[in-house]
Amino acid sequence: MTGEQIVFLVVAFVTLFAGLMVVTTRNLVHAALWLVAALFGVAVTYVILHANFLAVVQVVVYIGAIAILFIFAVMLTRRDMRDQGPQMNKNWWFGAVLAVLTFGGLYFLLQGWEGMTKTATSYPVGFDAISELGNALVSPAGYVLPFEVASVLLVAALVGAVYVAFNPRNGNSGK
Amino acid sequence: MVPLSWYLIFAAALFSIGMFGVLSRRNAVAILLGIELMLNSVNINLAAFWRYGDVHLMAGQVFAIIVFAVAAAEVAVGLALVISVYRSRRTVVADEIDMMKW
Amino acid sequence: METTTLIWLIPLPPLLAFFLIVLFTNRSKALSHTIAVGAAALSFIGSMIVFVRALGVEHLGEHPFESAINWLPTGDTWFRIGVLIDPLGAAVLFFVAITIFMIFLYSVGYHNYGQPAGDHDVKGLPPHGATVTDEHGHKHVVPSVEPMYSRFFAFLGLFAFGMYTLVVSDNLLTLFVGWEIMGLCSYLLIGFWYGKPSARDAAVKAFMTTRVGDVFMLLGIAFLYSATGTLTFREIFTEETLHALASTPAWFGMTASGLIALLLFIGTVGKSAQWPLHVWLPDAMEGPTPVSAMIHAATMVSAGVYAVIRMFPLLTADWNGHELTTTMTIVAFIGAFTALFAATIAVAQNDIKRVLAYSTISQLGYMIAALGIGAYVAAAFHLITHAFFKALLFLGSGSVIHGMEHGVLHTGNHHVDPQDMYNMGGLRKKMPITFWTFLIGGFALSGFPLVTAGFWSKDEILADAFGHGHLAVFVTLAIAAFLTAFYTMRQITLTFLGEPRTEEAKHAQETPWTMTTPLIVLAFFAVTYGWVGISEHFPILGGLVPNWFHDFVGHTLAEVPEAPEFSWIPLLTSLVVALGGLALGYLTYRNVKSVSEDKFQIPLLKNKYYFDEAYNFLFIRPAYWFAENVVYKFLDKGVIDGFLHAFGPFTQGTGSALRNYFDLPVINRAIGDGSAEITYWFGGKLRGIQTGRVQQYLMLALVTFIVIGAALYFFVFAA
Amino acid sequence: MSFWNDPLKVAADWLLGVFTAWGMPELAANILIGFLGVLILISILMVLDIGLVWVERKVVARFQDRIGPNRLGPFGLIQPFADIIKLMIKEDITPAGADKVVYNIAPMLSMMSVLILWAVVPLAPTILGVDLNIGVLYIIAAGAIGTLSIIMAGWSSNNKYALIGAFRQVAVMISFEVPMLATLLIPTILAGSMGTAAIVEGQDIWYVLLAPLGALIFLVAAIAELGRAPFDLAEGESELVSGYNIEYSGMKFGMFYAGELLHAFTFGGFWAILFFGGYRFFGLEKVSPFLAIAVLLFKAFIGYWLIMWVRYTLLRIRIDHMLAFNWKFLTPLAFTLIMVTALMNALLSGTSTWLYVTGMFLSNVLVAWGALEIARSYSRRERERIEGKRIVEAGH
Repeated sequence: MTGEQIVFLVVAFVTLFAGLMVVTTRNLVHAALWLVAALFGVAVTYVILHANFLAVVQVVVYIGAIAILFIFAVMLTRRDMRDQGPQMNKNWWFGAVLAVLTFGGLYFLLQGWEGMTKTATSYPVGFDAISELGNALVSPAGYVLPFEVASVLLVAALVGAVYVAFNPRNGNSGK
Repeated sequence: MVPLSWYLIFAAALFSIGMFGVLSRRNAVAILLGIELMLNSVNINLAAFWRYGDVHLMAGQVFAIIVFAVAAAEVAVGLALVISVYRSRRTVVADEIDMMKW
Repeated sequence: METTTLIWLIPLPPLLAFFLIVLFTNRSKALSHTIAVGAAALSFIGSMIVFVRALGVEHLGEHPFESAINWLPTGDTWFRIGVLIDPLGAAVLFFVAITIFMIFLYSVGYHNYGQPAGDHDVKGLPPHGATVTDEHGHKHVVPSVEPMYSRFFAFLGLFAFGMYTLVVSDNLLTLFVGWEIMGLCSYLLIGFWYGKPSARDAAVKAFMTTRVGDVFMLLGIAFLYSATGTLTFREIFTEETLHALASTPAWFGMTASGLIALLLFIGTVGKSAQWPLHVWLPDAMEGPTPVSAMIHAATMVSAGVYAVIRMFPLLTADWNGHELTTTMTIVAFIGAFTALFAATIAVAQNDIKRVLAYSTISQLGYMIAALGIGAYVAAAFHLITHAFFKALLFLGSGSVIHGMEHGVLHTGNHHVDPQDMYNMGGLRKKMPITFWTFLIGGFALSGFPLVTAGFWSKDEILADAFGHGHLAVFVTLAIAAFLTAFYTMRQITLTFLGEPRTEEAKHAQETPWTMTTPLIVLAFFAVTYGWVGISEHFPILGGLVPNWFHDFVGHTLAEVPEAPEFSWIPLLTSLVVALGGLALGYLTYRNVKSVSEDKFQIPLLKNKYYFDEAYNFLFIRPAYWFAENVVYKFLDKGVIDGFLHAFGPFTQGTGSALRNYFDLPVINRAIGDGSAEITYWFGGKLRGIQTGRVQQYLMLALVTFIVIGAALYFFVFAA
Repeated sequence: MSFWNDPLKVAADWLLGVFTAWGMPELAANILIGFLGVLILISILMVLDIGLVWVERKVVARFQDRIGPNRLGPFGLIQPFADIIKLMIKEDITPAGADKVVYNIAPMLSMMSVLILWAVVPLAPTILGVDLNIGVLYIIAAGAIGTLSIIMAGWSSNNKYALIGAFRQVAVMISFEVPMLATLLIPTILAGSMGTAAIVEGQDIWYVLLAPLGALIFLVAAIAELGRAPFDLAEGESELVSGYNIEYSGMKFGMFYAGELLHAFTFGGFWAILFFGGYRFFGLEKVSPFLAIAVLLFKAFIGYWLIMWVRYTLLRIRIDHMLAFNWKFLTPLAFTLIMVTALMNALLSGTSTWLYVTGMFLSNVLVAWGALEIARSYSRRERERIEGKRIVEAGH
């Protein structure tokens, strides 16, 4: 077992454990913080995969913005700061069964695939993945259209979110 | 070297965990947390396929980035909806938000 | 920046200005003209950079700036569009950029920017003036700002875009696109004061007349494309293609190349207002003066000639160098005839702008005639010098009119036509800058020897005609040149010299700097541009300055055309006709006080050989008759309406039967209500699973997905 | 290659020799050396941090027309050590009702978010932790962790002042991250790389000359990111007592405090690296790496001093003003500036240096002037609206 495998296993188990805590812990702020841990684990996975840019963007976008938004939302939607009542709905056991079934099904499907045991070729020395990625994102021969569509989606989401969450009763825009 | 299967199984497991969260949590915010886990597992797959295929083809990373954008949009709109619902209904329990059933 | 990139960018600023003004800034006059003039300046700077770079390239003819992109997939190849600047393109770009920029600048002053809004000005009519009260309580009438100021600049921007597109394009299709954009703008701009019926009619006339030419041109393009499979100039003008075209026979005893060239030339006849499609140009003077200058002097009509020069290799593909081909004969005839014909009309016109309009037609005829006899460098040279001095003359006449309008406002007598030359006189003292620049322009137009640009270009055409033995053309053109000098001097004498004939002329005033600056700049070029094309064989002066223009533009073609041997006859002819015409004009009109004393008010000339009336009788009246009697009364009222009237009752009967015996019982009861009841029943049974709980839906969806997926996997893929 | 030219390499080689001679496998030895390097860097930083306490106190005293610490040691130099000892022996309180784990992790994260920044600081041409090809994004990522630490601290303290302070601070930090990221892209565009080392190497002309406005926006965003005056409403003593760290005492508070000081200094350093040529100073860096470090530290101190100057001179700004300032002014300005910079860079590349520098500088000035004009006309309208309202009110 090489060092990389050990690192991967440690990261994977930490991430999965954090993921489990996200969906099971009673305290929602803790759940959000566990989510941060899980997302950080994923970021480390990206580093192992040599996708440095993705790793940093993962930290910036997910941890720096999305997780913080979650914590804000959790705090804004609780009248007092304690969690009461059950955190699982009454069908949770069925959800668990379905999740296990999904995992089993995916595992089963993957097993039959010949690309499964593939190992990566060594990472090319001096390969500048970031310039490649930048070019791919904005060159007409690459993915400029999906990229632009994604940016339009972001703007739409931004406007929509502001509109939906804006409370006209105590908003200060009433001129 | 880590074989591709490890990544795929890791992602599948994370996906299932996220799905369990989506299916079972009562709190709408927690459901969104589960969705984030599922999206992340997809991204792991995308990055892994990029690395294990031809690294000069950037489709995997490009789409991982687009998933980031979609996730950000989804969280923004989702949380705005949750807050908006909370404001009018004083609850964020998904089961109690069932006004529109009939 | 890459030169080719720059060329791609040149047409864009005016287009951008058009959209910006139309969409955003049309409420702000200052913003609109800033954007428009700024855009013109950007294009101007870009063009100058390209021009200077073009000068620095050795053998630009063989290695022009060109760049093309795939545009339209046509089966297994692409239709490519692109830009091309070769020596001809560079020279044309040079004068187009300067004149367009000057006209933009001039329009600011012409439309009275900075003046108050008029008292009762309405959109669609020229401004009437505004009453202001000064600090002493006196009321004055001053010029008022154009009510549709922004709109004018938007149109100008679109027009400039069309012209630049035409100049830089490397293929006939984008050239035609620019051509048609200009046609549209010409329509919009001539009809700019759409409140005036005459302007509306003129706009429609211009549009329809040029359309006749354009249809033929499009035919020519289609023929060319089907014959060669390409519209790119440099692909057409290869030896093989031209040879193939020249040796393919077509109809009327012409070769394919000749026929194509002829069809394309008809487009030019429309655009450059050659006989017999010349009738729209004088009427187009209904538009504001910058438009007249822009369309009818500097750019659009030049575009027609430019297109013929571009297509020159095609025109001469089957020419052996001596005997003119059918097409060339037609071209030469139309050109020479138009030159003479329009010049005679110009002699009898009293409207300052109309004289210039006919003069333009005449000068364009010069160029066309030169092309017809194969002297394309001379044609290009005259095209450019003419653009400079004619733009100068038009802008000068606009300045005169503007000054006269000032006088009209002063006296308040609105019955005085500020464009009638017999209302002017003695303006040289009131408007010195306008006078001197107009004088320069007029002398250049007349071909005043040695100093003016017009002399050199005109002389070259005459020399070519004489040197190659086309005596008929030579004589016609010489007479036309004489008439040109004559009516030019008539115009100058009537307008500027002598004493003021009316009260209004006494109160005319010099125009603002935005109008005079372009005049001065253009006057500079009207004089100096001729010096770049002095023939080496010219006595004394020849060789002092290298004949740069001939070298530069001549290299557009593979084989540089030979300049004709020097001969005294054409030189003396042009000296005599120019000076003689000028002198005669001055002497004849020196003491003319009113219209009645004018000896050349011959009805035939005054009424432009009755061409408008003839066309009216030949085409317009029959068209009206056909529309009224055949289409309206017979087809519409009789056939179509009769059919409809019969059809109505029949349909009604069928419909009512269908309704009573089919629709109500079968469709409504059985199918309509029945399906609703079934759906309702099912809905009642199924509403139980509709809990409104998202997660239960999701679970159900997943269960379904897993079941179907598993079933598919095991029974379909695995089996 | 001598110790004076490339000290890091020489030391590492020497240590590797020693360790392998002890019978250690090479991989383990390399990892150990890496850890040692990090340890040494952090130790030096912590010592520097202690010095910063003294600097800060001295400088604030000067700004407030006092003398500052002057009893312990020459110029009061021993004073910070006394402070540290005091913090260490203080009782370490964890409030009842606090979320213990989160409460204890928060200060560590806060300190960590600052320290990991130094991994990408190019101290000298040869001395650089990691030459990440995404260096400038890494700065933002580290800032994200800082944000997290603050909200963790504020929430886990179970104190409403702390929570409100944390909310404010986090709102400010994630807002000002946007213009900061935008201005970070300007050196990226100019250098053609996101790596900090490449950005320093690219600065034959200091980028502050090419993008003065970018440097200014970066400084403003950095101060907001730090939560220092005039953007220190998260601690606003008069309203919130002390903000998110109100419940912390002893060394945990010390970590927040030290983290903040070091953060300010670090941003001074990044300002120098991104816009003032980093360790470069007329070829001095080529003489010796130690001189290069000295140059960088000197520049960082200038940036730090500027941040202090601002802090002790300006008044606190209200939160909504501040967010409005960010979203309505700074962010659009930063984005405009990126576009203008990219455009000018593309247009002017390949022209002479003088033209390039002048063009870039003038375009920046033009953008700044335009922005100020827009802001001025907006504020004039606003003022007229309010004054008009007052007049109407007075009429009644």
